[in-house]
Amino acid sequence: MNITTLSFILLSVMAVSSGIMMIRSKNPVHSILWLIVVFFSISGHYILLNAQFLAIVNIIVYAGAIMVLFLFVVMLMNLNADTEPVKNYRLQLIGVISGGSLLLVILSALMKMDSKQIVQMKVGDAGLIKNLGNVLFTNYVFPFEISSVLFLSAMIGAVIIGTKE
Amino acid sequence: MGSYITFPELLIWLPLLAGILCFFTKREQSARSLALLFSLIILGISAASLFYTGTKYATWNAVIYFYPNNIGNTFFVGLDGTGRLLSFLTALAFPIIFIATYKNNYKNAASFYGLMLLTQSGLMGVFCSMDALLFYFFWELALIPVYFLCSKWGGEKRIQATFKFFVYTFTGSLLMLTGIIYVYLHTSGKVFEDGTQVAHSFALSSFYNATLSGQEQNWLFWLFFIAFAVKMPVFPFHTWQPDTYDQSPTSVTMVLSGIMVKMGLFGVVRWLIPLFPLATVKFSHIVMVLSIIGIIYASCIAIVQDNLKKLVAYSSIAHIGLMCAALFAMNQVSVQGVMLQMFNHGINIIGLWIVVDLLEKQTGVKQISKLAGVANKAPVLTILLVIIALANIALPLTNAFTGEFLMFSGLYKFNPWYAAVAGIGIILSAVYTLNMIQKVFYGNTVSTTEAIKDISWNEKFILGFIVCLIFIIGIYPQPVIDLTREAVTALVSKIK
Amino acid sequence: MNAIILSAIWGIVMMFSAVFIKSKTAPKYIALAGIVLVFAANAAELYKGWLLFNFDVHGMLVAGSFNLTFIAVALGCTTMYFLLSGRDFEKTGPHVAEYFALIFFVLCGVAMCATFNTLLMLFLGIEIMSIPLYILTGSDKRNLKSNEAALKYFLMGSFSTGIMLMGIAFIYGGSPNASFYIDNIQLGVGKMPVMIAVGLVMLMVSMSFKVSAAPFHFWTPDVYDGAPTVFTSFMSTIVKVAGFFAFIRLFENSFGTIHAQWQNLVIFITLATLLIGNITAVFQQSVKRMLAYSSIAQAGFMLLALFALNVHAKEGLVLYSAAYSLATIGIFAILVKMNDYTIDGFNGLGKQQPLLAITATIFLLSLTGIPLTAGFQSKFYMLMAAVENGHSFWIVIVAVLFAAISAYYYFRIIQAMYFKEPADDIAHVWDITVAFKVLLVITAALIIILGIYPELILGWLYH
Amino acid sequence: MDIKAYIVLALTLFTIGIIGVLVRRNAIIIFMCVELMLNAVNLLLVAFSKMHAVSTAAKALPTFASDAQIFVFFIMVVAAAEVSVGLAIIVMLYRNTHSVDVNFLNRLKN
Amino acid sequence: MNNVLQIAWLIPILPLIGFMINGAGRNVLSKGISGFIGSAVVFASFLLSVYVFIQVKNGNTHVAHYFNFISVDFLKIAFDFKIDQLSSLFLLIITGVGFLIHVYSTSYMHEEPAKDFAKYFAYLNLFVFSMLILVMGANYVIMFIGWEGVGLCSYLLIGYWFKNNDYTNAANKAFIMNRIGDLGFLLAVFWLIAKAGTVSFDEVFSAATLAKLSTTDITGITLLLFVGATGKSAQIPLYTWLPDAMAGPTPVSALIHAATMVTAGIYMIARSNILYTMAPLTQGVVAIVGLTTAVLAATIALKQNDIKKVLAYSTVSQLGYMFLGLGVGAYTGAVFHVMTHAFFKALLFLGAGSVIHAMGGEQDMRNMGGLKRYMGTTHLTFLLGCLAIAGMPPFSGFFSKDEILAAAYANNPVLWGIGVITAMMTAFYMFRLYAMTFVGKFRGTHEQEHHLHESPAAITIPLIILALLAVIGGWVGIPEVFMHGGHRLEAFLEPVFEQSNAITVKHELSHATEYMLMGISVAGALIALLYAWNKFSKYEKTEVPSAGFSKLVENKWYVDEIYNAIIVQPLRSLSVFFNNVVEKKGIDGLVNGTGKAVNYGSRQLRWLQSGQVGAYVLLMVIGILVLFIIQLFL
Repeated sequence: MNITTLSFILLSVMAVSSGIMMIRSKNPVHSILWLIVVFFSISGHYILLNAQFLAIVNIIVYAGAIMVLFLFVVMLMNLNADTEPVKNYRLQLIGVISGGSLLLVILSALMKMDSKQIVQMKVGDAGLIKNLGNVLFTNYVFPFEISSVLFLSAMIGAVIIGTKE
Repeated sequence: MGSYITFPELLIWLPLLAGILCFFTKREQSARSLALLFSLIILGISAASLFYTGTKYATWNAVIYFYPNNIGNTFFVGLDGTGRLLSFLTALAFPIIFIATYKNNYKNAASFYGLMLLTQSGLMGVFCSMDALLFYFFWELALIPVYFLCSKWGGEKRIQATFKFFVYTFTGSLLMLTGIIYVYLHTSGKVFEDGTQVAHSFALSSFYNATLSGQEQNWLFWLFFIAFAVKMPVFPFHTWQPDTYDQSPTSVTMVLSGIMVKMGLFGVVRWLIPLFPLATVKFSHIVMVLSIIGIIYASCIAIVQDNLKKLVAYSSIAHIGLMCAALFAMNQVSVQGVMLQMFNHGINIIGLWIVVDLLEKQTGVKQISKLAGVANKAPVLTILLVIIALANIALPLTNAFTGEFLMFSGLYKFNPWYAAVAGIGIILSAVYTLNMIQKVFYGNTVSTTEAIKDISWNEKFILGFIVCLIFIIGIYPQPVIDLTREAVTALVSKIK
Repeated sequence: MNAIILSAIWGIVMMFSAVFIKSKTAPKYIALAGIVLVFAANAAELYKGWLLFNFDVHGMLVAGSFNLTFIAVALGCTTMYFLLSGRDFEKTGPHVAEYFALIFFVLCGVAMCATFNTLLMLFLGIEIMSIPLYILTGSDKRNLKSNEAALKYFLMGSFSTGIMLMGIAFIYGGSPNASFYIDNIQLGVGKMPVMIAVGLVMLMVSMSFKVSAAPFHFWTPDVYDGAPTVFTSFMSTIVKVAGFFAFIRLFENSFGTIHAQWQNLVIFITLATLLIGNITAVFQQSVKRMLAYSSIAQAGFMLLALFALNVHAKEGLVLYSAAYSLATIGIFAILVKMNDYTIDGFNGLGKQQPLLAITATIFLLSLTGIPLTAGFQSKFYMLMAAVENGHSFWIVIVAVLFAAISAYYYFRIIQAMYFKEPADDIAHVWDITVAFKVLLVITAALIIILGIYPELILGWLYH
Repeated sequence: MDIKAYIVLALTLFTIGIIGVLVRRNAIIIFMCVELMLNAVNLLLVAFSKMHAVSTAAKALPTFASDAQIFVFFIMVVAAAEVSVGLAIIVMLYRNTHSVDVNFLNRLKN
Repeated sequence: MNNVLQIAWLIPILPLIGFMINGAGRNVLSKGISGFIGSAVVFASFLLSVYVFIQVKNGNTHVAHYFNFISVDFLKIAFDFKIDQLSSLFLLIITGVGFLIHVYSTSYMHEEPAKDFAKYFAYLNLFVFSMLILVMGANYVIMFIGWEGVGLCSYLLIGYWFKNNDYTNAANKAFIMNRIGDLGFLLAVFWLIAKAGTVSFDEVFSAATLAKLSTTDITGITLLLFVGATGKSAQIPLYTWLPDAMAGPTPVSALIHAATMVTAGIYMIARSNILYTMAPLTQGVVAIVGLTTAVLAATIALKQNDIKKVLAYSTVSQLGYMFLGLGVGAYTGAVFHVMTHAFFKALLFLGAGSVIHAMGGEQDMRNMGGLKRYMGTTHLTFLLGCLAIAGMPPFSGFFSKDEILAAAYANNPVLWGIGVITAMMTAFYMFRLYAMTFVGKFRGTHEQEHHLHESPAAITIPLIILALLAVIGGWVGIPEVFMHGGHRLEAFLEPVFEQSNAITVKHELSHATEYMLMGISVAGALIALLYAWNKFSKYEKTEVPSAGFSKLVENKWYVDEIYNAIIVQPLRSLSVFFNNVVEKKGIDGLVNGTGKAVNYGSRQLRWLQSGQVGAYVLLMVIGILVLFIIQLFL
C-alpha cells in the first residue's frame, strides 16, 4: 500500500463520486462545478501517470475554457433548479439499470483477461512536453493542420447560428 | 441482313423504336396507325424468321455483343425453335389486338400505344435472350409497361389490382434473381473473342454446364419455379390473375393472357428444366399435382363465376395448369403438345377477349346474369364466338384439340391417373363454356342487349382471321409441331 | 489527398467570398468552379497520380485508385447536387456562401473518410464531416423543427463520438504493437483478445450510427425530416455513403482476417435495418420522411457489403453510392420544388409536369432496383457479393423480400403522380427553369447509363 | 498499477456519463455528460500509452508511446470545437423556445 | 394409291360443301335453294356410297391415306379413311336415311324463316359430314373427330330453337353427357398410345400389337371405350340426355337420335370387336348394361304420353338390345339390328312428325286418337313400322331381334328370358302408342280437328320408302333355319369379324331350339300387342293419379332427380365453396393478409420513433448491450 496506490484510490473515488454528484444535483451550476472537480481529479491521474502536458492542457482547456463557457451559458439562461420540474423516476431507473448492466457486461468480459499488464507510473518520458511537441510537429503535422478545418467550421457555425438577423 | 443485323435484334429493337416514336406523336390517329404499321412490319419479319432456320442461316438467328466488363454478362440474343414460335406468337398477337381495338378511344393514346410496343419489345427480348442476366432484364422490362398500362387505363379498382399483380410478380422475379446469381457463381469461366476473360459467365451454355449438386438444385428449383409459377400462374399463386384481367383494359388483358402467361412456361422450358434436371425429376410430381388441382379448382370456380372476364380468366388458369402439368411430364409427345398449345391458347384466348370486349363495350355490363339473347341481335358474333369457345374447349378439328390431345397422351404415358383426373377438366370446361354461351347468347334479349349491333368490319376481319387460324392449325398442325421439334428433343434429352 | 486539401482550401475561399461578395447568386458559381476544380484535381490524381501538394503524412492517408474512384463519385454527385439544388440554398437563409463553405469542409471530411489509414484520421474525418452538418441542420433558424433536429443530431452525434473514442481506445490497448494504423493492429487469425472485441463492438456501434443502421438509426428520420430539404438531400446521400465507405474500409483492413468472428453482429444489424427501414417507410405520409426511412432501408442493403466483405462487395458499394446518391438527389431536387411534401401533394403531377414526373419515376424505379437503372446494378452486385460469401444464404432471400416491400412505398409516389387526380388544380411546383429540367434529364440519363454500363465507374476501380 | 484498475475507473466514469445522458433532460447537462465520457476515454488512452510504454515494442521505437497522448490532445481539440457548436445550437434553441428541456423536443416523431 | 376407293374423300366432303354453302349464304339463299342444296349433296354422297358399296361387295377394301394429321416422336396419326364392309354398310344407312330425312325436312321445316331454314340444313349437312368421318376414319383419332363432331351437331340441332331455355338446357345436357363419354373414349385412346403406340385400326388389331397388350390393358381399354359408347348411344348411366334431346325438330330426332348418331357406339364396338372378344369381362358388362338399359327404358316407355318420348325411350331400349347383341358376341346381329332399327325407327319418328305436323305441334297422345281416318298413308306406314319394331315376322325387326335373342340364349338363357320380356313390353307400348294415336275417336280440340290433314308428298314419300325398307329390310339376314345361305349380311360382314369368330367358340343351337325361341318371342309379342290394342283403342282421358310402381315409372325412376342430387348439386356447391371460401377468404385472404400485416407492422413500428432523445439513447444503449452480448457471450 504505497503512496501511489493510495493517491490513485483517492483520486478515483473523488472522480467517481463527484461524477455521480454531477448527474444528481438539481442545479445546473452545481453540476458544472462537480464536473470541474472530476476534471481536476483526472488531471491528478495524468500527473500520477507522468503525462504532464495533458495534465496541464486538461486543466486549461477543460476546466478552464470549456467549463467556463458552460457556466457562462447557464448563467446567461439563468437556469436554476426548477428547469426539470417533473422527474419520471421509472424512466430514470430504467436508464440506470441499462447503463449499469452495460458496465457490468463489459467489465465481466474484460476482467476475465488473464494477462496481467502493468501501467508505468510516475516515470517514463512519453508524456513530456518536449517529446510530445516533437512528435506533434513531425509525424502529426498533417492532422494538426487539417484539424483547423474543424475550428473554421465551428466559427462559421457561430456566424450562421449565432448572428441575429 | 445476315451477320449485320439479325432477326432477334430486329424483333427487339423495332418495337422499342416504334414505341419511342409513338410517345412523340401528337394526334391519336397517327399514334394508332404508327403502332399498327410497325406491328405489321414486325409480324412480317417474324414470319420471315420462321423460314430461315437451320445451321445454314445460323448467323441470321443469333448474335452476341459483349462489352468489357468483369462479370461477363453479354447481349446475347438468338432464336431457337421455342423462341421462334413464341416470338411469332407475340408478333402475331399485337397486330390482331391493334386491329380488334382499332375503334377504341384511349385518352392520350400516344403513350398507350407507346407502352404497348415497349411491352412487345420486352416480350421479344424474353423469348430471344440467351444470357441469364439479359433474360432477367427483359423479364422485368416486359412487366413495367404493363403495370403502367393497367393502372392508367384500367377499371375502377385498377390501382390495387394492378399493384397486387406487380408486387406478386416482382417478388417472384427477385427470388429468381438470387437463384440466377447463385447459379452464375457456379458456372465455369469463359474467354470472349476479344480476349477478356471472366471468372463466371451468364451465357446460356455456361448455365447449362453449371456444376450444381442435387442438394443445391433442390432449393434453386423453387427459387426459379416460384417466379415462373406466379407468371403462369399455377394454382396457389394465381390470385392476382382474375382481378388483373378484370380490371385492366382489354387489349392489355389480351397481352397478359395471350403472351405473358407463356413467359412462365417458356421460363420453365428455357431455364428451369435444363438447369435443374435432377430437381425437376424429383419435384415433377408436386408440380403436376399442383397444376392438376389448379385445373379442377379453376374450372369449378369458372362454373359459378358471374363475371364474364373472370370466367375467361379462370378458364385460362385451368388451361395453363394443364400445360404446366404436361410440361413436367417431360416426354417428347407432351412437351410438343405444350409447345403447340402455347400458340393455340394465345390465339384462342385473344379471340375470346375480343368478343368479351365487344359485349362490354356495347352493353356496358360484364355480368353474365345481366346478358341474354345476344344471338338474336348479333348472329355473326355469336357464330364466331361459339367457334372460338369450342376451340377453347378443344373440340376436334380445332387447334386446341391437337395440342390437348398430345399433352394428355404424354401425361397419360407419365401417369394415367394424372391424365384421368386432369381429364375431368375437359368435362368441366364444357360445362362452364356451354353455360356461358347459353346464358349470354341464347334465350330472349333483355334490356341490356336490346341495342346490340352486329360486329363491324375490323372485328369481323380479325375474328374471321382467328377462326381461320383455328381451323388451319386444327386440321394440319404439323408445321407448328415441326418448328419446335429439335428444341423439344434437346430439352427432353436433358432429363434422360 | 488533392481532394482533401483543395476542398478545405475552397471552403476557406467560400468563407471569404461571403465576406467580400454580396451577390446572392455569385457564391453558387464560385462553388461550382470549386467543385469542378476539386473533381479535376482528384481525377488527375486518379488518372496520372499527380499530387498538388507534397505532404509527408507518414502513411496516415493511403489513396489507391479504389479510394480515389470513390471520391470521384462523391464529388461527381456533389456537382450534380450543386447544379440541381444550388439555387434552393437561398430558401434556407441569407448565408449562402457559408453553406457552401461548410459543404466543402464536409467534402474534406468525406475525402478523409475515404483515404484514412489510422484511427486518428478516421476520427478527425468523421468529426470534420459531422460538425458542419450539425450547423447545416440547424441553419434554418426560425424553423423550430430545424432547431430541434440540430440539437438531437448534435447530442446523439457527440454521444456516438464518445462511444467511438472508447472503442478506439480499446483497440489501441488491445493491439499488440500499440498502433493506431488500421492495417497494423496485427490480430492474426486466432480468437481475438477481449479488449479488441470490446473496441470492435464500440466502433461498429458508432459507425452504424453514422450510416444510420438500426438499432442506432433513431436520429435519422427526425434529422432528415427537420433539416432544410436541400441539406437533407446532401447528408442523406454523399455523407452517408462516405460513412459506409469508411465503415467497410475500417473493418476490412483492421478486422478482415477475423471476419467470421463478427459476422453475426453484421447479420443482426443488417436484418434490423432492413426490417425497420422498409416496414416503417410503408405508412409514412410525408414524402420527405418516407425518403428518410427509405435511406435507412437502402443502408440495410449496403450493409450486405459489410456482410460479404469481398471484391464484389466493394465494387458494389461504389456503384451503390453513385446509384443511390444520384437517385436520391434527383428526388430531393424535385421535392424541394413541391408546395406540399405529403404524398397527396404529388397527385396528378404526371399531367402538370410530365417531365418532372418521368424523371422522378426513373429515380424511384432506380431506388426500387428495376433493371436498366443503376439501382438494379448496385443491388445486383450487393446480392452477388452476399451470395458469393457463401455464409448463411437465407439473408439474401430476406433482403430481396424486403426489396419487394420497398416497391410498395416507392410506387405509392408513382401511383400518385400518374393515376390519382389532384385535389384542386393548384400548381404543384414553383420556379421550374428549363435548365433545371435539362439537369434532371441528365441525372436520369446518368442513372440509365450506369444501369446499362456500370463499368463506367467500375472500370476505374483497378486503374 | 494493474491496467485493470484504470479500465474499471474509466469505464465507470464512462458509464456515469451514459447514465447522465439517459436520466437528465437538460440539454446542457446531457452535453456535459458527453464531455465526461470523452474524459474517461482520455484517461484510458493515457493509461494504455503508459501500459504499452513498458511493453517489449517500446524499446523498438521510443516515441510511439506518445501516439496515444497525441490522440488525447486531438480529442480535446475536437471537443473544444464541438462545445462551441453545441452551445451555439443550444442557445439558438433557447432563444426560440425558452427551454433547454429535451423532452419538449417532440415536434418530429413517428 | 391408284385404288378407285381413293375417291372416298368425296363422300364426306360433299355434305361439308353443302354446309358451307348453306351456312355462308343463309341470308341470301331462298328456302327452295338451300333445301335443294342440302338434300342434293347428301344424295350425291349416297350415290357415291352405293358405288363404294358395290366396290366393296366385289371384295375391294382399301385404306385411303391422305395426309399426316399428327406425327410426333413415335406417335404417327394419319388422316386415313378405311373403306371396308362395315363402313360401307354404314355409309349406305347414313347417306340413304339421311337423304330421305333431308327431303322430309324440306317440307316439315317449311314454316321456319328462310335464314333459319338454311341454318337448319347447314347443321344437318354438317352432321352427315361428321357421321361419315366417324364411320370412315381409319383410326381411333379420326373416329373421335367424327365422334365429337356428331355430338356438336346434335347439340346445335337440339338447341335449334335457342330462344327456349328448356331446349338449350337439353342441348347442354346432351353435349355434357357426351363429353363424359368422350373422356372415356379419349382415355382408352391414350391407353392404346401408351401401350400399343398406335391408334390405327389395322395396326391395333394386328396380331403383333394384340400380343403386346396384357389382359388388363385390353379389358381397361375396352371398358373405357364402352364408357364412350354409353355416352354416345345413351346407355346406363348416361342415357338421360336422349329423351330430352327430343326438344329438337322431329326429323333431327329421326336422323340423329334414332337412325345414325346413337348407333355410333355400336359401330365403334363392332369395329373393335376383336378387342372385346379378347375381353370376356367387358363383354359381360356390355351385355348386362345393354339388357338393363333395354328393360329400364322399356318400362319407362310404358307410361309416357308424349309421342316422341315414347319413341325416344324405345330407341334407348332398342340400343340396349344392340349392346346385348354385342355383349354376347353377335356382332353381325347387332349391326343387322342397327340397320333395321334405322329403317323402322326413322319411319316411326317421321310418322310421328307427320302426326305432330298435322296436329299443329301437339305431342300429347291423350289429345289424339282416330287419326287413321284423316291421314291414311301415315297411318299405314306407321302401322308397318310398329309391326317391324314389335318383331312380327316377316318384318325386318323380327330377323334382327331374333338373331340377337338367339345369340343371347346361346350365351345364357336368363339373358334371353329378360330379352323376350323386353320384346313383349316393346310390342305393348308401341301398340299403345299406335292405338292411342290412330284408333278410337279424336280427343283433340275442334280447331285441331279442322286442321287435320294428310301431309304433303315430301313427307309421305320418305315414309313410304322407309316403310318398304322396314318391311323387306330384314330379308338380307334370313336365318339358316329358314333358308340356307339366307344370311347374306353375315356373309358380307364375315371379313370384319373373322378374327373374333376365329377365337370364339360357336355353340350351335339345334333347329328345334331356334324354332322354339322364335315361337315364344313372337307369341309373347303378339299377346302384348293385342292386349295393348284393345286396351287403348277405346282410351278415354281420365285423370287418375297413378301410384306405386306406375308412378315410379311415369317419373322415369326419378333418375334425373337422383343425378341432380348426387352429382349436379354437390358440384355446384363445391364450386361455390371454392369461390367464396377457398379463393376469397383462403388464398387471396392470405395474400392480402401479408399486405395488411406489413401495414399494421408499419403503424406499430412508428411508435418506436417517439421523438424523445432520452428514449432514443436508451434504445441505443440497449442495442449496444445486445451487440455486446452477441459478441462476447454468444
